[in-house]
Amino acid sequence: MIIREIDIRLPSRLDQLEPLFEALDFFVSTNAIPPTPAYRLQLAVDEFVANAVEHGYEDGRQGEIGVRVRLDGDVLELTFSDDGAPFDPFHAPPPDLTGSIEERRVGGLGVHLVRTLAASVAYRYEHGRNVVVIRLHLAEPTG
Amino acid sequence: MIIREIDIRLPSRLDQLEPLFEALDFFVSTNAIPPTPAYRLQLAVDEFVANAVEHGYEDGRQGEIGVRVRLDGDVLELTFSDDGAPFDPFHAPPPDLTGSIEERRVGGLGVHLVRTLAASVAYRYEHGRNVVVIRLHLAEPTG
Amino acid sequence: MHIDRIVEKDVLITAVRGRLDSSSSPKLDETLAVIPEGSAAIVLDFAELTYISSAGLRVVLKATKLARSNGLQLVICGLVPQVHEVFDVSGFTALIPIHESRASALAALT
Amino acid sequence: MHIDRIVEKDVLITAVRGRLDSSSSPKLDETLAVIPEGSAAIVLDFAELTYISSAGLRVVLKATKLARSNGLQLVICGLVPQVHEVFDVSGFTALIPIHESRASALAALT
Ligand SMILES: Nc1ncnc2c1ncn2[C@@H]1O[C@H](COP(=O)(O)OP(=O)(O)O)[C@@H](O)[C@H]1O
Ligand SMILES: Nc1ncnc2c1ncn2[C@@H]1O[C@H](COP(=O)(O)OP(=O)(O)O)[C@@H](O)[C@H]1O
Repeated sequence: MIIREIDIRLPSRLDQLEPLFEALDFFVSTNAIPPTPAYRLQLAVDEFVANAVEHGYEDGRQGEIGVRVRLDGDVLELTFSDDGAPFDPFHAPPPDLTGSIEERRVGGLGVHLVRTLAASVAYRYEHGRNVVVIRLHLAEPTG
Repeated sequence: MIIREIDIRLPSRLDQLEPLFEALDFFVSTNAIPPTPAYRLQLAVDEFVANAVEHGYEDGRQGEIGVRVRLDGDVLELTFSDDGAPFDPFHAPPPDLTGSIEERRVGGLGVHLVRTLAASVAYRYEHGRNVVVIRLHLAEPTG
Repeated sequence: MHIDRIVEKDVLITAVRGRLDSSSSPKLDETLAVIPEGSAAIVLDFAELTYISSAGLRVVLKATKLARSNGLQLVICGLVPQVHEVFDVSGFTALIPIHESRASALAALT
Repeated sequence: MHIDRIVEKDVLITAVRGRLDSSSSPKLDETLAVIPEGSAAIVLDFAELTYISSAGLRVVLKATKLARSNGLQLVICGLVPQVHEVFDVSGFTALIPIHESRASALAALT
Protein backbone atom coordinates (compact mmCIF):
# COMPACT_ATOMS: atom_id res chain seq x y z
CA MET A 1 0.00 0.00 0.00
CA ILE A 2 1.20 3.49 -0.72
CA ILE A 3 -0.17 6.91 0.11
CA ARG A 4 0.01 8.60 -3.27
CA GLU A 5 -1.01 11.97 -2.00
CA ILE A 6 -1.76 13.84 1.18
CA ASP A 7 -3.18 17.35 1.08
CA ILE A 8 -3.07 19.41 4.27
CA ARG A 9 -4.37 22.83 5.25
CA LEU A 10 -3.20 24.71 8.31
CA PRO A 11 -3.66 28.12 9.89
CA SER A 12 -0.53 30.29 9.61
CA ARG A 13 0.84 29.57 13.07
CA LEU A 14 4.16 27.99 14.06
CA ASP A 15 2.44 25.66 16.57
CA GLN A 16 0.96 23.88 13.55
CA LEU A 17 4.38 22.55 12.54
CA GLU A 18 4.18 19.72 15.06
CA PRO A 19 0.94 18.09 13.79
CA LEU A 20 2.12 18.81 10.24
CA PHE A 21 5.36 16.90 10.82
CA GLU A 22 3.39 14.05 12.41
CA ALA A 23 1.31 13.71 9.26
CA LEU A 24 4.42 13.86 7.06
CA ASP A 25 6.14 11.25 9.25
CA PHE A 26 3.14 9.00 8.68
CA PHE A 27 3.45 9.55 4.93
CA VAL A 28 7.20 8.89 5.02
CA SER A 29 6.99 5.70 7.08
CA THR A 30 3.98 4.25 5.23
CA ASN A 31 5.68 4.82 1.89
CA ALA A 32 9.14 3.78 3.13
CA ILE A 33 10.70 6.99 1.75
CA PRO A 34 14.52 6.67 2.05
CA PRO A 35 16.35 8.90 4.61
CA THR A 36 17.79 11.47 2.21
CA PRO A 37 14.57 12.46 0.39
CA ALA A 38 12.70 12.20 3.73
CA TYR A 39 15.15 14.74 5.19
CA ARG A 40 14.77 17.05 2.21
CA LEU A 41 10.99 16.81 2.45
CA GLN A 42 11.11 17.88 6.10
CA LEU A 43 13.55 20.66 5.34
CA ALA A 44 11.44 22.06 2.50
CA VAL A 45 8.30 22.02 4.65
CA ASP A 46 10.15 23.60 7.55
CA GLU A 47 11.66 26.40 5.49
CA PHE A 48 8.65 27.27 3.35
CA VAL A 49 5.97 27.01 5.99
CA ALA A 50 8.08 28.94 8.52
CA ASN A 51 8.79 31.65 5.90
CA ALA A 52 5.12 31.99 5.01
CA VAL A 53 4.15 32.23 8.68
CA GLU A 54 6.96 34.64 9.58
CA HIS A 55 7.05 36.90 6.54
CA GLY A 56 3.80 36.39 4.62
CA TYR A 57 1.31 38.00 7.00
CA GLU A 58 2.99 41.15 8.29
CA ASP A 59 -0.46 42.76 8.39
CA GLY A 60 -1.33 40.44 11.29
CA ARG A 61 -3.98 38.50 9.35
CA GLN A 62 -4.38 34.80 10.13
CA GLY A 63 -3.66 33.04 6.87
CA GLU A 64 -4.23 29.56 5.49
CA ILE A 65 -1.30 27.50 4.28
CA GLY A 66 -1.54 24.42 2.08
CA VAL A 67 0.96 21.55 1.97
CA ARG A 68 0.44 18.83 -0.58
CA VAL A 69 2.82 15.90 -0.99
CA ARG A 70 2.48 13.56 -3.92
CA LEU A 71 4.43 10.40 -4.65
CA ASP A 72 4.76 9.94 -8.39
CA GLY A 73 6.97 7.00 -9.27
CA ASP A 74 10.47 8.14 -8.47
CA VAL A 75 9.54 11.72 -7.67
CA LEU A 76 8.14 13.39 -4.59
CA GLU A 77 6.24 16.52 -5.56
CA LEU A 78 5.61 19.10 -2.84
CA THR A 79 3.20 21.95 -3.40
CA PHE A 80 3.13 24.79 -0.88
CA SER A 81 0.53 27.49 -1.10
CA ASP A 82 -0.40 30.46 1.04
CA ASP A 83 -2.65 33.50 0.87
CA GLY A 84 0.03 35.83 2.25
CA ALA A 85 1.70 38.77 0.47
CA PRO A 86 2.84 37.85 -3.06
CA PHE A 87 6.50 36.78 -2.88
CA ASP A 88 8.64 34.83 -5.33
CA PRO A 89 11.29 33.06 -3.22
CA PHE A 90 13.36 32.16 -6.29
CA HIS A 91 13.63 35.72 -7.63
CA ALA A 92 16.43 36.91 -5.33
CA PRO A 93 19.99 35.81 -6.24
CA PRO A 94 21.46 32.97 -4.15
CA PRO A 95 23.30 34.13 -1.03
CA ASP A 96 27.05 34.70 -1.18
CA LEU A 97 28.63 31.62 0.36
CA THR A 98 32.23 32.70 -0.13
CA GLY A 99 34.17 34.93 2.23
CA SER A 100 35.35 34.48 5.78
CA ILE A 101 33.30 33.70 8.87
CA GLU A 102 33.35 37.38 9.78
CA GLU A 103 31.90 38.34 6.38
CA ARG A 104 29.12 35.73 6.32
CA ARG A 105 25.62 37.11 6.90
CA VAL A 106 23.64 35.20 9.54
CA GLY A 107 20.44 33.88 7.91
CA GLY A 108 19.10 33.87 4.37
CA LEU A 109 19.95 30.19 3.84
CA GLY A 110 16.52 28.50 3.93
CA VAL A 111 15.47 29.04 0.32
CA HIS A 112 19.01 28.36 -0.90
CA LEU A 113 19.18 24.98 0.86
CA VAL A 114 15.90 23.75 -0.54
CA ARG A 115 16.57 25.03 -4.04
CA THR A 116 19.98 23.33 -4.10
CA LEU A 117 18.73 19.99 -2.80
CA ALA A 118 15.64 19.85 -5.04
CA ALA A 119 15.43 18.33 -8.51
CA SER A 120 13.37 21.36 -9.59
CA VAL A 121 11.60 24.35 -8.08
CA ALA A 122 8.88 26.62 -9.46
CA TYR A 123 6.84 29.57 -8.28
CA ARG A 124 3.56 31.02 -9.48
CA TYR A 125 0.94 33.38 -8.10
CA GLU A 126 -2.51 32.01 -8.74
CA HIS A 127 -6.01 32.80 -7.45
CA GLY A 128 -4.59 35.07 -4.76
CA ARG A 129 -2.11 32.47 -3.52
CA ASN A 130 1.64 31.97 -3.67
CA VAL A 131 2.22 28.49 -5.07
CA VAL A 132 5.64 26.85 -4.80
CA VAL A 133 6.22 23.45 -6.40
CA ILE A 134 9.30 21.48 -5.41
CA ARG A 135 10.26 18.13 -6.88
CA LEU A 136 12.61 15.76 -5.06
CA HIS A 137 14.18 12.61 -6.46
CA LEU A 138 13.54 9.50 -4.37
CA ALA A 139 16.77 7.90 -5.53
CA GLU A 140 20.02 9.78 -6.04
CA PRO A 141 20.50 10.03 -9.83
CA THR A 142 23.59 7.96 -10.53
CA GLY A 143 26.59 9.36 -12.35
CA MET B 1 -4.67 21.57 10.81
CA ILE B 2 -6.78 19.35 8.63
CA ILE B 3 -5.93 16.66 6.13
CA ARG B 4 -8.08 17.71 3.20
CA GLU B 5 -7.32 14.67 1.14
CA ILE B 6 -5.54 11.37 1.28
CA ASP B 7 -5.12 9.24 -1.82
CA ILE B 8 -4.08 5.61 -1.39
CA ARG B 9 -3.19 2.80 -3.78
CA LEU B 10 -3.09 -0.85 -2.77
CA PRO B 11 -2.64 -4.22 -4.41
CA SER B 12 -5.89 -6.23 -4.52
CA ARG B 13 -5.22 -8.34 -1.43
CA LEU B 14 -7.21 -8.58 1.79
CA ASP B 15 -4.04 -8.27 3.92
CA GLN B 16 -3.88 -4.65 2.72
CA LEU B 17 -7.01 -3.77 4.71
CA GLU B 18 -5.01 -3.41 7.92
CA PRO B 19 -2.54 -0.71 6.73
CA LEU B 20 -5.43 0.90 4.86
CA PHE B 21 -7.49 1.20 8.05
CA GLU B 22 -4.46 2.56 9.90
CA ALA B 23 -4.16 5.36 7.36
CA LEU B 24 -7.89 6.07 7.56
CA ASP B 25 -7.74 6.09 11.36
CA PHE B 26 -5.00 8.68 11.10
CA PHE B 27 -7.21 10.77 8.78
CA VAL B 28 -10.21 10.38 11.12
CA SER B 29 -8.36 11.30 14.31
CA THR B 30 -6.40 14.21 12.79
CA ASN B 31 -9.60 15.68 11.37
CA ALA B 32 -11.71 14.85 14.45
CA ILE B 33 -14.37 13.17 12.28
CA PRO B 34 -17.40 12.37 14.53
CA PRO B 35 -18.16 8.69 15.34
CA THR B 36 -21.09 8.16 12.96
CA PRO B 37 -19.46 9.38 9.72
CA ALA B 38 -16.19 7.72 10.85
CA TYR B 39 -18.08 4.41 11.13
CA ARG B 40 -19.71 4.86 7.73
CA LEU B 41 -16.33 5.67 6.20
CA GLN B 42 -14.87 2.44 7.58
CA LEU B 43 -17.88 0.47 6.45
CA ALA B 44 -17.78 1.83 2.91
CA VAL B 45 -14.06 1.10 2.61
CA ASP B 46 -14.54 -2.37 4.04
CA GLU B 47 -17.42 -3.30 1.73
CA PHE B 48 -16.10 -1.84 -1.49
CA VAL B 49 -12.47 -2.84 -1.15
CA ALA B 50 -13.44 -6.37 -0.03
CA ASN B 51 -15.88 -6.67 -2.96
CA ALA B 52 -13.28 -5.54 -5.46
CA VAL B 53 -10.70 -7.98 -4.08
CA GLU B 54 -13.16 -10.89 -3.81
CA HIS B 55 -15.18 -10.46 -7.01
CA GLY B 56 -13.25 -8.11 -9.30
CA TYR B 57 -10.32 -10.32 -10.26
CA GLU B 58 -11.77 -13.78 -10.85
CA ASP B 59 -9.14 -14.25 -13.57
CA GLY B 60 -6.49 -14.35 -10.83
CA ARG B 61 -4.80 -11.13 -11.87
CA GLN B 62 -3.30 -8.94 -9.12
CA GLY B 63 -5.16 -5.67 -9.39
CA GLU B 64 -4.62 -2.17 -8.12
CA ILE B 65 -7.26 -0.52 -5.97
CA GLY B 66 -7.50 3.21 -5.24
CA VAL B 67 -9.06 4.77 -2.15
CA ARG B 68 -9.29 8.53 -1.97
CA VAL B 69 -10.90 10.38 0.91
CA ARG B 70 -11.54 14.09 0.70
CA LEU B 71 -12.91 16.39 3.38
CA ASP B 72 -14.91 19.17 1.76
CA GLY B 73 -16.58 21.37 4.36
CA ASP B 74 -19.42 19.29 5.71
CA VAL B 75 -18.98 16.41 3.29
CA LEU B 76 -16.64 13.45 3.21
CA GLU B 77 -16.15 12.28 -0.38
CA LEU B 78 -14.84 8.75 -0.90
CA THR B 79 -13.66 7.63 -4.32
CA PHE B 80 -12.97 3.95 -4.87
CA SER B 81 -11.43 2.73 -8.07
CA ASP B 82 -10.21 -0.60 -9.33
CA ASP B 83 -9.03 -2.17 -12.56
CA GLY B 84 -11.12 -5.32 -12.08
CA ALA B 85 -14.00 -6.55 -14.23
CA PRO B 86 -16.50 -3.77 -15.02
CA PHE B 87 -19.29 -3.92 -12.42
CA ASP B 88 -21.90 -1.35 -11.42
CA PRO B 89 -22.75 -2.09 -7.77
CA PHE B 90 -25.81 0.17 -7.84
CA HIS B 91 -27.45 -1.48 -10.84
CA ALA B 92 -28.94 -4.48 -9.01
CA PRO B 93 -32.19 -3.85 -7.07
CA PRO B 94 -31.79 -3.57 -3.29
CA PRO B 95 -32.06 -6.89 -1.43
CA ASP B 96 -35.45 -8.01 -0.09
CA LEU B 97 -35.36 -7.21 3.61
CA THR B 98 -38.89 -8.43 4.36
CA GLY B 99 -39.84 -12.02 5.09
CA SER B 100 -38.99 -14.33 7.96
CA ILE B 101 -35.59 -15.42 9.18
CA GLU B 102 -35.96 -18.62 7.21
CA GLU B 103 -36.57 -16.69 3.98
CA ARG B 104 -33.72 -14.22 4.38
CA ARG B 105 -30.77 -14.84 2.09
CA VAL B 106 -27.42 -14.83 3.86
CA GLY B 107 -25.24 -12.09 2.31
CA GLY B 108 -25.84 -9.44 -0.29
CA LEU B 109 -26.02 -6.66 2.30
CA GLY B 110 -22.74 -4.80 1.81
CA VAL B 111 -23.71 -2.51 -1.04
CA HIS B 112 -27.17 -1.98 0.45
CA LEU B 113 -25.74 -0.80 3.79
CA VAL B 114 -23.39 1.72 2.26
CA ARG B 115 -25.96 3.02 -0.23
CA THR B 116 -28.52 3.53 2.54
CA LEU B 117 -26.12 5.30 4.91
CA ALA B 118 -24.57 7.56 2.25
CA ALA B 119 -25.76 11.03 1.25
CA SER B 120 -25.17 10.04 -2.39
CA VAL B 121 -23.57 7.28 -4.45
CA ALA B 122 -22.42 7.19 -8.06
CA TYR B 123 -20.73 4.74 -10.41
CA ARG B 124 -18.83 5.22 -13.64
CA TYR B 125 -16.43 3.17 -15.74
CA GLU B 126 -13.52 5.32 -16.85
CA HIS B 127 -10.09 4.65 -18.36
CA GLY B 128 -10.45 0.92 -17.70
CA ARG B 129 -11.41 1.41 -14.05
CA ASN B 130 -14.55 1.05 -11.98
CA VAL B 131 -15.02 4.33 -10.12
CA VAL B 132 -17.44 4.57 -7.21
CA VAL B 133 -18.00 7.94 -5.52
CA ILE B 134 -19.71 8.01 -2.15
CA ARG B 135 -20.55 11.16 -0.24
CA LEU B 136 -21.16 11.13 3.50
CA HIS B 137 -22.51 13.98 5.62
CA LEU B 138 -20.31 14.90 8.55
CA ALA B 139 -23.28 16.13 10.56
CA GLU B 140 -26.69 14.45 10.56
CA PRO B 141 -29.02 16.72 8.54
CA THR B 142 -31.57 17.99 11.05
CA GLY B 143 -35.32 17.56 10.56
CA MET C 1 -11.82 -9.33 18.07
CA HIS C 2 -12.21 -11.34 21.25
CA ILE C 3 -14.92 -13.94 21.94
CA ASP C 4 -16.10 -15.10 25.39
CA ARG C 5 -18.57 -17.94 25.93
CA ILE C 6 -20.42 -18.13 29.24
CA VAL C 7 -23.20 -20.55 30.19
CA GLU C 8 -25.78 -19.19 32.63
CA LYS C 9 -28.27 -21.89 33.64
CA ASP C 10 -29.38 -23.17 30.23
CA VAL C 11 -28.58 -19.93 28.36
CA LEU C 12 -25.47 -19.82 26.18
CA ILE C 13 -23.98 -16.31 26.15
CA THR C 14 -21.45 -15.32 23.50
CA ALA C 15 -19.84 -11.95 24.20
CA VAL C 16 -17.88 -10.36 21.37
CA ARG C 17 -15.40 -7.50 21.79
CA GLY C 18 -13.78 -5.37 19.12
CA ARG C 19 -14.28 -5.43 15.35
CA LEU C 20 -16.36 -7.92 13.42
CA ASP C 21 -15.28 -7.57 9.80
CA SER C 22 -14.36 -9.85 6.91
CA SER C 23 -11.09 -10.85 8.53
CA SER C 24 -12.45 -11.62 12.01
CA SER C 25 -15.93 -12.98 11.29
CA PRO C 26 -14.85 -16.51 10.23
CA LYS C 27 -13.68 -17.06 13.81
CA LEU C 28 -17.07 -16.10 15.25
CA ASP C 29 -18.74 -18.22 12.56
CA GLU C 30 -16.85 -21.29 13.80
CA THR C 31 -17.66 -20.57 17.42
CA LEU C 32 -21.37 -20.13 16.75
CA ALA C 33 -21.61 -23.30 14.64
CA VAL C 34 -21.37 -25.35 17.85
CA ILE C 35 -24.37 -25.26 20.20
CA PRO C 36 -23.62 -27.26 23.37
CA GLU C 37 -26.11 -29.98 24.30
CA GLY C 38 -28.77 -28.75 26.77
CA SER C 39 -28.77 -25.10 25.68
CA ALA C 40 -32.27 -23.60 25.73
CA ALA C 41 -31.47 -20.14 24.37
CA ILE C 42 -28.63 -18.07 22.95
CA VAL C 43 -27.59 -14.50 23.78
CA LEU C 44 -25.15 -12.58 21.60
CA ASP C 45 -23.75 -9.86 23.85
CA PHE C 46 -22.43 -7.12 21.54
CA ALA C 47 -22.00 -4.42 24.22
CA GLU C 48 -18.28 -4.20 23.44
CA LEU C 49 -18.59 -4.68 19.72
CA THR C 50 -17.31 -1.43 18.21
CA TYR C 51 -17.75 -2.28 14.53
CA ILE C 52 -19.66 -4.71 12.34
CA SER C 53 -19.64 -4.99 8.55
CA SER C 54 -21.84 -7.08 6.24
CA ALA C 55 -19.45 -10.00 6.82
CA GLY C 56 -20.38 -9.86 10.51
CA LEU C 57 -24.11 -9.56 9.76
CA ARG C 58 -23.86 -12.67 7.63
CA VAL C 59 -22.49 -14.63 10.58
CA VAL C 60 -25.24 -13.30 12.85
CA LEU C 61 -27.95 -14.28 10.36
CA LYS C 62 -26.45 -17.77 9.93
CA ALA C 63 -26.35 -18.28 13.70
CA THR C 64 -29.94 -17.10 14.04
CA LYS C 65 -31.10 -19.52 11.33
CA LEU C 66 -29.21 -22.36 13.01
CA ALA C 67 -30.73 -21.58 16.42
CA ARG C 68 -34.26 -21.42 15.02
CA SER C 69 -33.90 -24.65 13.14
CA ASN C 70 -32.82 -26.25 16.44
CA GLY C 71 -35.85 -24.79 18.17
CA LEU C 72 -33.79 -22.32 20.22
CA GLN C 73 -34.38 -18.62 20.73
CA LEU C 74 -31.54 -16.25 19.85
CA VAL C 75 -31.46 -12.69 21.13
CA ILE C 76 -28.91 -9.89 20.93
CA CYS C 77 -28.02 -7.28 23.53
CA GLY C 78 -25.98 -4.10 24.01
CA LEU C 79 -25.61 -2.47 20.58
CA VAL C 80 -23.68 0.81 20.38
CA PRO C 81 -25.54 3.43 18.27
CA GLN C 82 -23.52 2.92 15.06
CA VAL C 83 -23.86 -0.87 15.20
CA HIS C 84 -27.56 -0.50 15.98
CA GLU C 85 -27.94 1.62 12.86
CA VAL C 86 -26.37 -1.13 10.75
CA PHE C 87 -28.81 -3.66 12.24
CA ASP C 88 -31.73 -1.32 11.50
CA VAL C 89 -30.70 -0.68 7.91
CA SER C 90 -30.28 -4.38 7.19
CA GLY C 91 -33.73 -5.18 8.60
CA PHE C 92 -32.26 -7.34 11.39
CA THR C 93 -33.95 -5.41 14.19
CA ALA C 94 -37.31 -6.61 12.83
CA LEU C 95 -36.17 -10.25 12.82
CA ILE C 96 -34.06 -10.67 15.95
CA PRO C 97 -35.04 -9.45 19.43
CA ILE C 98 -32.60 -6.71 20.56
CA HIS C 99 -32.19 -5.94 24.27
CA GLU C 100 -30.52 -3.04 26.04
CA SER C 101 -28.35 -5.16 28.32
CA ARG C 102 -27.42 -8.73 29.10
CA ALA C 103 -29.57 -8.55 32.25
CA SER C 104 -32.69 -7.54 30.34
CA ALA C 105 -31.99 -10.18 27.69
CA LEU C 106 -31.72 -12.91 30.33
CA ALA C 107 -34.85 -11.62 32.11
CA ALA C 108 -36.82 -11.76 28.85
CA LEU C 109 -35.70 -15.34 28.17
CA THR C 110 -36.87 -16.77 31.51
CA MET D 1 16.11 18.47 21.35
CA HIS D 2 18.44 17.84 24.28
CA ILE D 3 21.65 19.77 25.09
CA ASP D 4 24.56 18.50 27.21
CA ARG D 5 27.55 20.63 28.19
CA ILE D 6 30.75 18.93 29.25
CA VAL D 7 34.10 20.57 30.05
CA GLU D 8 37.14 18.48 29.22
CA LYS D 9 40.32 20.23 30.41
CA ASP D 10 39.89 23.66 28.81
CA VAL D 11 37.63 22.50 25.97
CA LEU D 12 33.92 23.24 26.21
CA ILE D 13 31.89 20.46 24.56
CA THR D 14 28.23 21.04 23.66
CA ALA D 15 26.47 17.84 22.57
CA VAL D 16 23.09 18.22 20.87
CA ARG D 17 20.60 15.39 20.45
CA GLY D 18 17.45 15.38 18.30
CA ARG D 19 16.08 18.06 16.00
CA LEU D 20 17.44 21.57 15.60
CA ASP D 21 14.69 23.54 13.88
CA SER D 22 12.99 26.92 14.24
CA SER D 23 11.23 25.85 17.42
CA SER D 24 14.24 24.33 19.21
CA SER D 25 17.14 26.49 18.00
CA PRO D 26 16.48 29.49 20.32
CA LYS D 27 17.34 27.22 23.26
CA LEU D 28 20.72 26.27 21.75
CA ASP D 29 21.28 29.93 20.87
CA GLU D 30 20.92 30.86 24.56
CA THR D 31 23.23 28.07 25.66
CA LEU D 32 25.95 28.99 23.18
CA ALA D 33 25.80 32.70 24.04
CA VAL D 34 27.60 31.94 27.31
CA ILE D 35 31.27 30.90 27.09
CA PRO D 36 32.57 29.99 30.56
CA GLU D 37 35.73 31.80 31.72
CA GLY D 38 38.89 29.84 30.96
CA SER D 39 37.63 27.98 27.86
CA ALA D 40 40.27 27.61 25.20
CA ALA D 41 38.20 25.92 22.46
CA ILE D 42 34.64 24.83 21.69
CA VAL D 43 33.40 21.52 20.26
CA LEU D 44 29.85 21.15 18.95
CA ASP D 45 29.16 17.41 19.07
CA PHE D 46 26.33 16.75 16.59
CA ALA D 47 26.68 12.94 16.47
CA GLU D 48 23.11 12.55 17.71
CA LEU D 49 21.68 15.48 15.81
CA THR D 50 19.15 13.93 13.41
CA TYR D 51 17.93 17.12 11.75
CA ILE D 52 19.01 20.72 11.21
CA SER D 53 17.22 23.46 9.31
CA SER D 54 18.41 26.96 8.35
CA ALA D 55 17.30 28.14 11.81
CA GLY D 56 19.85 25.73 13.31
CA LEU D 57 22.57 26.81 10.87
CA ARG D 58 21.98 30.38 11.89
CA VAL D 59 22.70 29.49 15.53
CA VAL D 60 25.85 27.60 14.54
CA LEU D 61 27.14 30.53 12.49
CA LYS D 62 26.42 32.97 15.33
CA ALA D 63 28.27 30.75 17.81
CA THR D 64 31.23 30.44 15.45
CA LYS D 65 31.43 34.21 15.01
CA LEU D 66 31.26 34.69 18.78
CA ALA D 67 34.02 32.15 19.40
CA ARG D 68 36.30 33.72 16.78
CA SER D 69 35.77 37.22 18.12
CA ASN D 70 36.81 35.90 21.54
CA GLY D 71 39.88 34.32 20.03
CA LEU D 72 38.62 30.75 20.52
CA GLN D 73 38.59 27.90 18.03
CA LEU D 74 35.23 26.25 17.33
CA VAL D 75 35.01 22.83 15.69
CA ILE D 76 32.13 20.46 14.92
CA CYS D 77 32.06 16.67 15.05
CA GLY D 78 29.87 13.69 14.19
CA LEU D 79 27.57 14.78 11.37
CA VAL D 80 25.12 12.19 9.99
CA PRO D 81 25.10 12.17 6.15
CA GLN D 82 21.97 14.27 5.70
CA VAL D 83 23.13 16.92 8.17
CA HIS D 84 26.56 16.90 6.54
CA GLU D 85 24.92 17.58 3.20
CA VAL D 86 23.16 20.63 4.64
CA PHE D 87 26.50 21.91 5.97
CA ASP D 88 28.09 21.38 2.55
CA VAL D 89 25.34 23.13 0.65
CA SER D 90 25.44 26.16 2.94
CA GLY D 91 29.21 26.48 2.59
CA PHE D 92 29.80 25.80 6.27
CA THR D 93 32.19 22.91 5.73
CA ALA D 94 34.62 25.36 4.12
CA LEU D 95 34.44 27.70 7.12
CA ILE D 96 34.25 25.44 10.17
CA PRO D 97 36.51 22.41 10.81
CA ILE D 98 34.38 19.22 10.78
CA HIS D 99 35.67 16.07 12.52
CA GLU D 100 34.47 12.49 12.40
CA SER D 101 34.19 12.00 16.14
CA ARG D 102 34.57 13.80 19.44
CA ALA D 103 37.87 12.01 20.00
CA SER D 104 39.39 13.21 16.72
CA ALA D 105 38.07 16.72 17.37
CA LEU D 106 39.72 16.79 20.80
CA ALA D 107 42.94 15.34 19.39
CA ALA D 108 43.06 18.05 16.73
CA LEU D 109 42.57 20.81 19.31
CA THR D 110 45.48 19.82 21.53
N1 LIG E 1 6.73 33.87 2.16
C1 LIG E 1 7.50 34.99 2.21
N2 LIG E 1 6.93 36.22 2.16
C2 LIG E 1 7.68 37.34 2.20
N3 LIG E 1 9.03 37.35 2.30
C3 LIG E 1 9.66 36.16 2.35
C4 LIG E 1 8.94 34.93 2.31
N4 LIG E 1 9.84 33.93 2.37
C5 LIG E 1 11.05 34.49 2.45
N5 LIG E 1 10.97 35.84 2.45
C6 LIG E 1 12.11 36.80 2.49
O1 LIG E 1 13.25 36.18 1.93
C7 LIG E 1 14.33 36.17 2.87
C8 LIG E 1 15.17 34.89 2.72
O2 LIG E 1 14.46 33.77 3.20
P1 LIG E 1 15.25 32.48 3.68
O3 LIG E 1 16.18 32.08 2.60
O4 LIG E 1 14.30 31.48 4.15
O5 LIG E 1 16.15 33.00 4.90
P2 LIG E 1 15.74 33.51 6.34
O6 LIG E 1 14.29 33.26 6.51
O7 LIG E 1 16.61 32.67 7.21
O8 LIG E 1 16.11 34.95 6.33
C9 LIG E 1 13.68 36.32 4.23
O9 LIG E 1 14.55 36.93 5.17
C10 LIG E 1 12.49 37.21 3.90
O10 LIG E 1 12.85 38.56 3.88
N1 LIG F 1 -16.40 -5.34 -7.54
C1 LIG F 1 -17.27 -6.31 -7.89
N2 LIG F 1 -17.07 -7.02 -9.03
C2 LIG F 1 -17.91 -7.99 -9.39
N3 LIG F 1 -19.01 -8.36 -8.68
C3 LIG F 1 -19.28 -7.70 -7.55
C4 LIG F 1 -18.43 -6.65 -7.10
N4 LIG F 1 -18.96 -6.17 -5.96
C5 LIG F 1 -20.07 -6.87 -5.70
N5 LIG F 1 -20.28 -7.80 -6.65
C6 LIG F 1 -21.43 -8.75 -6.71
O1 LIG F 1 -22.52 -8.15 -6.04
C7 LIG F 1 -22.98 -9.02 -5.00
C8 LIG F 1 -23.51 -8.23 -3.83
O2 LIG F 1 -22.46 -7.59 -3.15
P1 LIG F 1 -22.64 -7.19 -1.64
O3 LIG F 1 -23.87 -6.34 -1.51
O4 LIG F 1 -21.39 -6.58 -1.15
O5 LIG F 1 -22.91 -8.53 -0.88
P2 LIG F 1 -21.95 -9.79 -0.61
O6 LIG F 1 -20.56 -9.40 -1.06
O7 LIG F 1 -22.08 -9.97 0.86
O8 LIG F 1 -22.56 -10.88 -1.40
C9 LIG F 1 -21.81 -9.91 -4.67
O9 LIG F 1 -22.21 -11.13 -4.15
C10 LIG F 1 -21.13 -10.06 -6.02
O10 LIG F 1 -21.74 -11.08 -6.78
